[in-house]
Amino acid sequence: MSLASTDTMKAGPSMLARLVARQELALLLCLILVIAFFSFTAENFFSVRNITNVLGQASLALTAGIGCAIVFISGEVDISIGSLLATIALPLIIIMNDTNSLVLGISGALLFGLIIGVVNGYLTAYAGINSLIVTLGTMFIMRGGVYLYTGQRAIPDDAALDSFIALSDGRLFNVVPYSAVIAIVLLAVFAYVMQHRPFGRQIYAVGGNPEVARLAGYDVRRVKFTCFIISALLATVAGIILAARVGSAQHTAGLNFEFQVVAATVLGGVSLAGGIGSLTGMALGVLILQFLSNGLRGLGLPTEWQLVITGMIIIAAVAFDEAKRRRAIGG
Amino acid sequence: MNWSKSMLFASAAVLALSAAAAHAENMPKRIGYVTNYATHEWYQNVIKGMQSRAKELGIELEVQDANLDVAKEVSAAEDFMAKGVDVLIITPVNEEGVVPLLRQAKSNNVPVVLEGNPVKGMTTMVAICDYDTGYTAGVEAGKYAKEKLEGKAKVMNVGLPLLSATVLRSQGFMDGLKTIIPDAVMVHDLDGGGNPDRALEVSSAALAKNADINIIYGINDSSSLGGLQAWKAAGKSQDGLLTVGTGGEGLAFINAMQNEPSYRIEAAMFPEKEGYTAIDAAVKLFNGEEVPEHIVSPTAPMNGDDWKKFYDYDGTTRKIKWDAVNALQPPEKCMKTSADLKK
Amino acid sequence: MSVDFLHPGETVAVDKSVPALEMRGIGKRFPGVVALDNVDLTLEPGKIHALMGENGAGKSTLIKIMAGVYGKDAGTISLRGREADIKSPRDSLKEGIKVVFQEIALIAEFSVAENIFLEGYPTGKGGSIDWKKIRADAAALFKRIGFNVDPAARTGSLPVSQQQMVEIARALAHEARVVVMDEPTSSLTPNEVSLLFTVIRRLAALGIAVLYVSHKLDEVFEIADTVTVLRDGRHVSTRPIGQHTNDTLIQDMIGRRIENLFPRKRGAPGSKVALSVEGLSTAKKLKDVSFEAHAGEVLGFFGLMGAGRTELAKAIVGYDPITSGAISVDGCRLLPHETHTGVRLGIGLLTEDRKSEGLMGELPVYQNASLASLGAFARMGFVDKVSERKAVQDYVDRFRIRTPSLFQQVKNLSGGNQQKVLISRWLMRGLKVIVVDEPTRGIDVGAKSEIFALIDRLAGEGLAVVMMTSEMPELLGLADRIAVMCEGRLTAIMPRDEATQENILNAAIG
Amino acid sequence: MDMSELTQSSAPRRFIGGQLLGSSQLVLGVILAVLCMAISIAAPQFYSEANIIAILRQCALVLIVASGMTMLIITAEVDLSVGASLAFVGCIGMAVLNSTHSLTLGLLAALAFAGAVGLFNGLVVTRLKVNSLIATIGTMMMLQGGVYLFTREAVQNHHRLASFTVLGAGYLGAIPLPVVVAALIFALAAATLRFTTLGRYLYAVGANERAVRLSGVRSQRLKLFAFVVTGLCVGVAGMILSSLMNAGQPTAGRGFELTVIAAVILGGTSLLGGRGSLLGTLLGVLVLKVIDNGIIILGWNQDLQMVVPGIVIILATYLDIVRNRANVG
Repeated sequence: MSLASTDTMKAGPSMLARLVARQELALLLCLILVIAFFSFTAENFFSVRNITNVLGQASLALTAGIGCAIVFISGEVDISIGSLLATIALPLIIIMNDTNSLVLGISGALLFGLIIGVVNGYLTAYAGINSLIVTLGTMFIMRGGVYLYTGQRAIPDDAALDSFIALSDGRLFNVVPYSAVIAIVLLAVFAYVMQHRPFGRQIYAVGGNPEVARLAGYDVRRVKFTCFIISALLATVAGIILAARVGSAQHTAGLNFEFQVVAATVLGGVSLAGGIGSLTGMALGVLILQFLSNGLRGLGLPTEWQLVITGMIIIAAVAFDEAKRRRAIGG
Repeated sequence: MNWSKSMLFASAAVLALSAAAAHAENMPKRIGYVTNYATHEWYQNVIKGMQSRAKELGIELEVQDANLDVAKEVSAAEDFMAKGVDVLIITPVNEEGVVPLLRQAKSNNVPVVLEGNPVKGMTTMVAICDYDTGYTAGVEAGKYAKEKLEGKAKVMNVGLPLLSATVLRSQGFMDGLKTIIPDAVMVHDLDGGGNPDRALEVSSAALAKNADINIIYGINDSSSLGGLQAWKAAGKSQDGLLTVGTGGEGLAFINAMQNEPSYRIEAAMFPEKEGYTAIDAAVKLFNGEEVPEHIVSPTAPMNGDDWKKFYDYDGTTRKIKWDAVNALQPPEKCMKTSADLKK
Repeated sequence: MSVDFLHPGETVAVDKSVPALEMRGIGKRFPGVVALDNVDLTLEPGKIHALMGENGAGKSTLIKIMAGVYGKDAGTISLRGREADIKSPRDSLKEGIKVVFQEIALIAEFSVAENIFLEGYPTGKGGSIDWKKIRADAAALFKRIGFNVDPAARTGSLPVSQQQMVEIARALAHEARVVVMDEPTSSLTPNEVSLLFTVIRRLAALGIAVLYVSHKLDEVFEIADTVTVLRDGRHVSTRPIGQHTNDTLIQDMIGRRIENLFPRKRGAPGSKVALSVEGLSTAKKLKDVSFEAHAGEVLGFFGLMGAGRTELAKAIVGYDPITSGAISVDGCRLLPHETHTGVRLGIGLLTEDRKSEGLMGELPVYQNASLASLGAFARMGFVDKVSERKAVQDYVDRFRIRTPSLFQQVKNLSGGNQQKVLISRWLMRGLKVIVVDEPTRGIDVGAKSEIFALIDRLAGEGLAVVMMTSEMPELLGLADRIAVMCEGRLTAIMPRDEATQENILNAAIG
Repeated sequence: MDMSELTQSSAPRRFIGGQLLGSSQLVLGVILAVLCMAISIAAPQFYSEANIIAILRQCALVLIVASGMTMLIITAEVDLSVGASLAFVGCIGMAVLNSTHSLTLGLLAALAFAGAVGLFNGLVVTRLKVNSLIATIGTMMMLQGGVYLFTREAVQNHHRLASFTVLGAGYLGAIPLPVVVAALIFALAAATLRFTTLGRYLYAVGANERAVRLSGVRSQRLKLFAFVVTGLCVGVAGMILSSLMNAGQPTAGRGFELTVIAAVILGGTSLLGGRGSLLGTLLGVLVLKVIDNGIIILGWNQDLQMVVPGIVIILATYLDIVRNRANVG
């Protein structure tokens, strides 16, 4: 290891980074094990085609997971992202159908996402309502609202713009799906922000100890408020990708999506208590679960077994992590 | 644009060539089926029908479950294509969500058979006629009401607005009913979620509001049974009540027809047959044969003990009597489809 | 104008004629209470000003107004002759006021270096955080003030005393004109205290105004130039330290004289062994600790920060797991090693961390007091609330616990009264051995003597009291025998009359 | 000064009378009354005997599970697996009934299974220290998968036991049996929380687990107890549901956990533990179910059944916060 890299290692989030790095190493090992296992057992698993497919499939949870992890790190939760996926698809598809413009459609979706983020953030940070309750409420409201508006019908993407279709079918260099590229770029940007921008560190501080953060001159409420907006906007991006993948605005889009993302995020070592975890960990958590379900499908295992195994792995992984943490403190 | 067009031409050419080279008895090695909701009895029996037909023809059938999630459906189909199946059969979670899938399948040269719901740009679909199914059951219900219910028909529809298929069933039922009893009314149009506990819950409230309901129609067996259970829970006698179910999905309706005095009519849809037909359609597509856009799978209203004509039931499992079901003549064309619904 | 501890070479121009901070007529009400009433305070640049008063006197309210945590209801705050509007901690920091609170205000998961720069990250090109500079500057700062800790260490992994030092160092990393320290020595070792005093004197020499808040008279006499005393939210006196004696200060603080802080009313301890600990070791800290405590005795444990007193306290009551050794209460072994066995045998812990290990803040006083003895008030599993409340009322009267009613949420009581509630909890249960860990932490002088009297009474009633403390006067004033710990080992046990400050400290250093 | 600081506080509210009408319950009571009045003005059938009984029966299932869940949330834990468990319990109960033809054995099997699920959750949370939200999401997935491994189809009623039908559809006098059962469980749970040492310990463990442990009380057992009780409540509810539906439905219970938790939270029980009451939960259940029922009675779009509770939950919590602030300031 070069001197420079040890330097940044130590000077940066330092011990935390090192600790998390170890956690990430364990997750990476886990991921490799999963991939290795299915490469031997499941047909066609270890192929460029399949692996890039999985990356495309994972792009949704990866993108939304960034926001989920950031909100977790700030010490709050957001379980409205699943319903949000369905909500923002409406302006997206409707505007595109009306105007034949991808830019306008995406702008409309982002505006909707922004409004939802502002509502969640305001109610949590400024009105002081527990974020689980707020987002549980907005989850119901949005889902019900989508059903009301659509009359429980999906709205087809009649515009079928090439640029929008490319989001689903297109691949960079004909290999990596664009959706995965978007997720990876966003991941890199936000990982950088969380580790190397003052704002990112403020989020960690606010989640780690809000009172201390306030004394250090941070506007705790504004930081949390902003986190909800980030989360909603990222979920909006995930919603756009999903709408492209299913070529329509689906009223049922994202049902139970929040559970998947929360599970992957916690699996990735992001603590519900706030202040602990990294986006890299979250990404590894998402990939582990995604490759797992892909592999289990590849083995031809029925849904019920997939559910049972995923459930067991989530409990086991978190229990293992907890045991490790306690041993670290105890030793 | 040009590029994709030329790809289309190329793939069409390849298809045409392979079709020309193939003999009619060519069998696909492997068929992948992405179902909507594998844990539901309806799809369980669709899968059973597919499996028995695939076994007959020596085809390997793999099944994946979207578990009511379109995103998962797309993923599962992608997995199948990566695996290299010869034909895909898909039950769309809903009509609009699989458009990109059909696009992808086309660019991968994998023929697709849809089961249940039509999709823009599809080649072929195997499905029952939902409206007709409801309609014929409605006619039977009208006859029953005229004879046993003093010609009155106040209907509680335990519906599911989520899907156009189920909306069509309810419409068909009312229209069929009105051919016999013109002043039949739908007193309540409920969203029972297609599952029994929700159906039970919403029906309780509706029954409490309107005591004059005398016909319960359910868009599937869970819905009709949920409605009936709400009736029973309210402490009412089943005299003067008619319950009509749809689907004949599993064992529940047989049980109900044996034990519940009001459960007299079942609009059977023979899921096994639908699966059977889907495999046949897949083989035809694989061989490049002409197939109609809508291959109709037969349905039939069953009164009282009619179900014994089509099923063997030993108390724990049912077995379809293929001869009887295969003898049913499906209509060429549906009276109404989801396309009419959108108008 | 600004003073930057990082670059001490620069000369600092401070106008000594203008007060660094001037508070005039400060008033603050909380619902139904006047916390501060017309309080004045003037801090001169380059001077060390002590602020004293009992808990509830209004010291922390005053500091919090200065820090922008609370808004004020009346009065003005001027900095260097200019009136300032401080509405949030951010405003206060901008004005160059650095407050080191008593409770650790650091992010446990961050590195020490990052915590130093929490209030403003140095950024490099494009606004990225300059981690290299953070580490280098932190290291340089620590070196300059003679504080030996790894800037890359995770803050939460450091002992409390070092965290306290990190916090003090943080106040120096940015431009500060006023530095406020609230009880900074409460968890420091003697070495660290002298290090701290050196730092404070240097701050003053640089022209910074220092406000030093403390209960400890000796410290104040050692370091302060001027002392302001508050009582009941009012200003009592501001005098140069030279005009004060111990007695005058105490008199100002509590409005009366305390004859004797440590009234001893109990007789000589018995010879019956109430608690015996043999070869106790834990994974974390303790190594082969053995001792006995007798009924009616106060056995004092002294040790520097990190010596393992709290660990020992938690291990002998069954709270923390042990790796080897045996604990017996009245000859019965503590098996299994759990608190419920411990309490059944008659040993309990009065924790040093009231908030997170003792109090149920949201719940009323009576429920807090009866927690350990609910079983005694139960009939067929139902709580006999009448007799429960009667019993609690009895303790409230006896211990003069100041609470408006038994239904008051315990978080609203003062520290001393909270401590009395927790002592009541154990007395209602009836113990043979009580382990008290830092019994007077966060408790003011007046209440302290009451707690000491209570401890004396406990021993007088035949309990064995094992007292963990870092306060030498407490140790010498209360204990019958004194045990000293160093790095998890027991290094000495001596009778009170053989103990001197010197041989105790020698044993504590090991 | 100490004294004056303290006298202003909320002390009187802790008296029994005050407790009854304390805090969020008052807000909820008003909301409930307004709802009932508004709906009955628009649709007089709302007050028909049949409808009131229908509402009560719907409330019964939720209230049974919410009684346990209130205890659990008071200890600062939560259980998301109750919906999935509800479906599984019904299937197992029905299967055992079919093979043994004994209502007692069927009930016992259902309770044993549901209790075991609660025990498993409790052990994972207390021993393995897994956050209960995550642990029970895991259990939820395992149960959802597991029920289909157990049965692929609804378990039909082959035993035809009349007593089984009575469980869901029977009456005691004019009151449906499920309502009687719910009332009993509610009363038992409320009395436990209010009057017993156990109840006091449950609050205490939610308020400060370490303090409870240091006081010689086995805090982990208390949490375990709350998990098992919640499980057992699911067992009772599951059997009633399967009786009502006359089948063990593996698809039942979707979203049930959210309804239950929403009702408990709406009732003013704090997710942070140590605070809450069963009376609040009862009001929470009633409000949610009256909304559900009212929307059908009024013939409104049923999609509002999601929107309105969402708004009510946020609004009620917000009003509670505002009221608290007003009390303090």
